[in-house]
Amino acid sequence: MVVRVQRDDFDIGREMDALLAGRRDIGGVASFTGLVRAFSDARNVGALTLEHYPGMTEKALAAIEAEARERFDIQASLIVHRFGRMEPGERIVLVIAASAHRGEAFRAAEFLMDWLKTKAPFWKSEETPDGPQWVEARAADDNAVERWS
Amino acid sequence: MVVRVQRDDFDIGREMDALLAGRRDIGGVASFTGLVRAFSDARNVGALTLEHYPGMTEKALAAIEAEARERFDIQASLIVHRFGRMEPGERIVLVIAASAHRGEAFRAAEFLMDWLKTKAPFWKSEETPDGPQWVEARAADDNAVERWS
Amino acid sequence: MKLLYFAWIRERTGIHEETWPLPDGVTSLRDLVAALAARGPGFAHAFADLKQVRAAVNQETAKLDDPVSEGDEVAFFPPMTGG
Amino acid sequence: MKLLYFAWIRERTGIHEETWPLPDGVTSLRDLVAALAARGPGFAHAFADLKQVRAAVNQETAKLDDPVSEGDEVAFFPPMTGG
Repeated sequence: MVVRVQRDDFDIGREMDALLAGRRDIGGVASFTGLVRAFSDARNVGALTLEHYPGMTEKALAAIEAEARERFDIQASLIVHRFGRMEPGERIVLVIAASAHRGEAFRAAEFLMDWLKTKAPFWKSEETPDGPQWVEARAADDNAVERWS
Repeated sequence: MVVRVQRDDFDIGREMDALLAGRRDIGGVASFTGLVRAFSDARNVGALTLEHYPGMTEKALAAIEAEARERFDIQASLIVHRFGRMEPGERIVLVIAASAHRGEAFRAAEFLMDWLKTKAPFWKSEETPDGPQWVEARAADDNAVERWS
Repeated sequence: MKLLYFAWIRERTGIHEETWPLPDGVTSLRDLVAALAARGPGFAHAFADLKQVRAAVNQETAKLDDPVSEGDEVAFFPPMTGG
Repeated sequence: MKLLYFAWIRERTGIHEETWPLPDGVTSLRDLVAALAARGPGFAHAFADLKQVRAAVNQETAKLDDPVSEGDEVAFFPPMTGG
């Protein structure tokens, strides 16, 4: 179980090899890599800056990973999330879920991503032709309103 | 769009970089890597040998990929499938699906795997304590394919 | 107490991190938000629409009626947009 | 015609690949299977349970009632187990 918050880029092959080193019980590994897109909600994006809450971020990622391990039959998992400024095409986030069975690996990886979107203290600011714009949480993804009110 | 059948191992990071080189429109990349497990249906597996049908295999993989691109909003995809003898922990197969949106990427990667299991001419033989055993097609895999039809 | 502000809440308050004495009578996050909003126009703007504000107490997500006390680390931020 | 056998069908026939003249009267895969099964015990064993046998004609998956003709490449194999 690995969670990491870092400014630097990551290498998915190296992360996967390190996570699975010596394992012989893994049948399938699902991964998801999130990238900076040059277009977002129909506006041009020159770059993205990710701000986060050091200390809380690591705890939140560990809690999300623990939840995934509770819900899915996975033998290994990883979350690496970058912060700082990134240009279109750059990698932002990597999740990996490994299981004896492929369905569980896929389900767990998608769960990790869904929860990351609304439960990890990151905020994205996009550089647009009209200046920097904070990315708004999507109503569909955000049930935090209930918690808060 | 890449399909490849090869004896040699692959590097997922390098495959992903090559597939996405210069792209700025990709928001998410889902991947699945299948590995040799040391246990299969409760029997020990020393190694796996994958036999295939050269010529037909490449066509079948290309058809599976074309089907995925028809069904899902993906901008890039890859299938690399190995043949020959592999030991537990070794990589067998890699699929990658890249999309502007993460749900499509996950769905397409899972579809590629489901179809590979039953529509690509590969046959697995396991080395077990009782000698070599051909792996039987699973009813679960047939069901997985039916989901998509 | 230690107060932290992130994203556009940080921009509106003009502060990322500060130490602030817990005001008299403040026992909940709701009280604290009211006290902060009274500090000036930037703070009032930051807390103008509470539907857009989230908080954490000691690095755990918290609700408006959750208690706060001296010594807590309280953070305010917009809905998260990671991943 | 060119005939190919894979996995345990290859093991039972003892042949991976061969050239074989299309027998008189053989027009479908079903006819071809019957003609092959009559070639000897290994072939009979290979084609004993047709539920376990799949085929391709010219590298495309085919059904038992599909036609075959001289010049075709026909392959027999068990259900696929890739991935």
